Amino acid sequence: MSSTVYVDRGSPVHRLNPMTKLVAMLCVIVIVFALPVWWVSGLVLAVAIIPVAVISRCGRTLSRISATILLPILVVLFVVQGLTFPGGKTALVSWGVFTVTSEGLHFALGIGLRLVCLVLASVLLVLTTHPGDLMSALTARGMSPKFGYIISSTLQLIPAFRDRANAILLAQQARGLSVKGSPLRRIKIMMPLLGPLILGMFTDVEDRSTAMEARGFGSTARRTSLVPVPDSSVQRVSRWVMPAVSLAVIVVPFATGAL
Amino acid sequence: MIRLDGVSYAYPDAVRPVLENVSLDIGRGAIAGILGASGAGKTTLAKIMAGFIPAVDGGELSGTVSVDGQGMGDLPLAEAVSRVGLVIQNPFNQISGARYTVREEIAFGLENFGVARPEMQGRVDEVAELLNLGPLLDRSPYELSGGQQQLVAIASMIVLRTPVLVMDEPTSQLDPAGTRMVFDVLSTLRGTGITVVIFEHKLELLHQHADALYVLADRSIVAAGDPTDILADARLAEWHIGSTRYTRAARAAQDRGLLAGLQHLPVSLEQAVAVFADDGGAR
Amino acid sequence: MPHSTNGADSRRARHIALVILGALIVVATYLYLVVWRPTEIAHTSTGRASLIAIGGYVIGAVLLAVGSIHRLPTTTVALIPVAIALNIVVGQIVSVIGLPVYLDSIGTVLVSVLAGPAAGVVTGILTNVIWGLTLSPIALPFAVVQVVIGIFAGTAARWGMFRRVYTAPLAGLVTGVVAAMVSAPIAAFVFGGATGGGAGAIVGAFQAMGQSLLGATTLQGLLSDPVDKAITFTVVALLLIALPARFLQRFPFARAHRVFGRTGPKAAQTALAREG
Amino acid sequence: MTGMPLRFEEVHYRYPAGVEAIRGVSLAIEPGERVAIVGQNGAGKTTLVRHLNGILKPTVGAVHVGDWLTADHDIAELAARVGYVFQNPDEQLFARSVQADVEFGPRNLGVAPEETTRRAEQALATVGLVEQRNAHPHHLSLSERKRVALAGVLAMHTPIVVLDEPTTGQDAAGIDMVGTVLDTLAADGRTVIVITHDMDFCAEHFRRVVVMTNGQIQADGDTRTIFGLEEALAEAAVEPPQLVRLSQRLGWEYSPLNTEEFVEYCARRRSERIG
Repeated sequence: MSSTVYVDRGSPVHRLNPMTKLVAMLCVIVIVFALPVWWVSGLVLAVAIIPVAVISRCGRTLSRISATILLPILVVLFVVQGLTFPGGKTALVSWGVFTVTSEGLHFALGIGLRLVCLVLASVLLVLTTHPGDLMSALTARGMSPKFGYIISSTLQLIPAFRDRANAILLAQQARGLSVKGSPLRRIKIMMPLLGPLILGMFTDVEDRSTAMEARGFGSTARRTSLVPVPDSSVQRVSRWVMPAVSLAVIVVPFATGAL
Repeated sequence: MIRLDGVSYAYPDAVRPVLENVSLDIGRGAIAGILGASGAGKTTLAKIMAGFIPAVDGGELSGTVSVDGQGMGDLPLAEAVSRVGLVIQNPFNQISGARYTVREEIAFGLENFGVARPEMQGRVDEVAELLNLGPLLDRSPYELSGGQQQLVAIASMIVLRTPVLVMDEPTSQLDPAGTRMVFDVLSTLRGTGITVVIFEHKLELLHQHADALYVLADRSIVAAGDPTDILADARLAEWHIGSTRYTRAARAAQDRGLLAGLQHLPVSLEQAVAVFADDGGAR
Repeated sequence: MPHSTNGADSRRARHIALVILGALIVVATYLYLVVWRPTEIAHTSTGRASLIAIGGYVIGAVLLAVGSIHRLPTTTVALIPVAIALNIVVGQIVSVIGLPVYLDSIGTVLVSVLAGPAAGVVTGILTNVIWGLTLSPIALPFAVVQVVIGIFAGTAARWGMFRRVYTAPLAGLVTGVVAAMVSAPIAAFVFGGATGGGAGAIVGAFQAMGQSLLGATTLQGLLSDPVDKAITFTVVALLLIALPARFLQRFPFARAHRVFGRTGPKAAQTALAREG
Repeated sequence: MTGMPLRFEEVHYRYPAGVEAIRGVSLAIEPGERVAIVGQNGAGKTTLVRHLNGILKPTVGAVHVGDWLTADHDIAELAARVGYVFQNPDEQLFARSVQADVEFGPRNLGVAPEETTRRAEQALATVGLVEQRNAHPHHLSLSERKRVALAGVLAMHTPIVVLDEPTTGQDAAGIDMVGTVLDTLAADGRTVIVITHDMDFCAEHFRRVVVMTNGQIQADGDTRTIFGLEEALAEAAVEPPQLVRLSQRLGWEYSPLNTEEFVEYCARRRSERIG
């Protein structure tokens, strides 16, 4: 029971080594940001992100999550930049003081498509990779086990913490605390809420650090891991090939003067 | 196996010590219960036994703690914890949260100590079989009941093969079903050679499972011995530990002059049946 | 001991070097983006500027965190997950109760005050990583902002600004100003100013008044961040004053820098009463 | 202050996640009654009593507190009628002193300052914590913190008091103290409802027991009768009190609920046997 969005569909994408997926995601992001042309983002979307999303069988969840994140941003982006972009000269439509410029919309399109790639690629990684596997893979590559511990442990703590915050809110309401009224009144109720939450947190931390030490968390031995992270030689090679190809894609247009 | 000699301890900045001149000696493979009222210093004593005091909390510790003849005072914490395992009160906080299945949770300590994978798999399977955790191995530790979580916590200590296991009120947050699960584990551990020290309030269950009882009161060990003798001790009330209803009933009956000639007060159901059946009962 | 003092020293030097390098990269990124003002922004695209913004900030923040985490003892490592959960859950409660602030860095400030800037840095960056893993990846580029909050809160605590309730909001104001400035290039170049409905409208208003995109996002940040951080710092100061001294004194940083003033005989008394 | 009648009418409750935790409960409790609710974890005890102060509203059916229907009132309003002591004191203690924490409830209810102070002092005297009134609640032991939380509810002077597992985490002295508090409340004529796993405590302080299994009431009645129902109790996974088990093993027809009753009956049997 954790608060991640991981969906286990058992697809080939799910079975990839987390590092492979991480490298692929970084390459996609670097390409769309380094080549600031809207159709590059469109191309990456069409040839890389969408096919992988289809193979992963997470397409529907991916669209739902990404739409929730992206829609508000895109709407604001197009409205604000369409109307107020500082470099806007060519008017498309005008109502009174409001003028939509084509430079503004073009600017919004460039940024908007990059954001779509950024969000889709990273949500896809999170949807298809169990955070535990990602942490094991990174720890195996030399990341401090403390990072892995903090991230995994937080992900599992959040639901419990939310439950406790609710329990405290109820306990104080049961003592007659009303959550209605002016903003000032509502700020005042933060203390009875946060006080027990943070005091409880301190007791927990004392316990949790004791329990961790008791299980050798402070040991300086080289960590081993019970569950091996899946990998293959094809993936090992591809983790070098992908960055190389990305680099070429970025550098070649400059070298040839195309950009 | 674990032995304390004249142990006194005060927390940093404290004006008075929490424990004074505590001595006890628990033999290999024994299950020892330690009784004490709320605030008697049970958690402090548990942490001293497990090497957390003074390593983590600081403060003044005098006297010696030794495990199998080896002094714990000279060992760094990471070394001390491989001799004495500690199970804390709240199973929820004992779960590391760093792992997503019970199997990996049990292996967490072994990973930290760098145990090789094949050996790790063998040890996890062995412990899972001992404590009957097989069906839970692939579930998330957070989906389990409190009692099951405490079993996982105990399993993840036993797997480290520490010769001594200290449990600090492991059932205080559990319902009767969970409590029974934990006490059943004690029976399982008997015969494995692990020495168990359990801090508990539940007198009837302690009587069933412990080989010896110690009473912690007034900052020291004030009584020690066979569970039947300790639980019949009239001073338990002064120490705010109380006694079983069987003992209370027998004492009240004695006061009424009903159980003339009774040598030993009953502390368990069986003993009480024997005592009262003789007197006013079925005969 | 298995490793010599020598080895420990060189490792320590490496961690300090990482922290310094990380900080330099963050500062250089900001200066490049603001002082040089890449010319392309005026035209049609912010692509490379945004790549530099994300890349510089993320790499800088990661180096800071990597250099910091090794110094943290287990007590602090155990504190960080709860602090991050606090950031996220309190951020959500506040929006449920309907308060006009975010308060989504209470945990970061709390950790920085108790355990120092290094712990604050780790808490800050990992908060945004976890936000990215659970709610929305657009939080990731902003990780550096939480890192700034961690460093400033920890430094303010070291200077004794959490001993009194009225000095904490001052530290919060300053932190808020810096946070607003650091986050502005991200909001401008990566998001085109569109980080949220209300904020986006304000950015639009500033642009309409003739500000550049970066100018508009900076001004927008200056409107909201200092107030929010001043409130956050005040809430943390109030909470810490209400906490028993024994909890606070458990943290070596808080003890060493007398973050809460002197520990008197009163603290000793209470420590005793608890253990009784 | 006197108690207030309580009534559950065919209550069902389904959690948003879909679990039906209460499945048709009807229960009436008279003013001034003392009722223990027992049963396994997950039987629905806490879910049931959380309907009394409006934390939960029935999915089907109705809950009456005096002349109020809980569906029409929010938690903060119902707090004036139903005091609720949560199982974990650390979910409610927040003030810097014990006294201030105990005063929190009455102040929320709009009680005048002097009266609030008077009530807080009285409540602290009832739970035996007068000396600790200026201490920080978190400097106290768990047993004492539970008593602070209890005092906080006592000071609200509600006609109905609900306690969720007041004896867990308490040592023998703490359990005795909770027993004394229950006696005081009863002497005041207040209605008291307690959830407990401690059957010995239950036998000694309650005259009515409600046994729950699977979201339903398995048995409800006079304590002695209930603890005599061996099968129903086994089904609810409730182990009878020590003295009742002893009397059953001795083959007595009678179930003594406390030491006095046990010794009294013992003496009577003996005199009958001799006589």
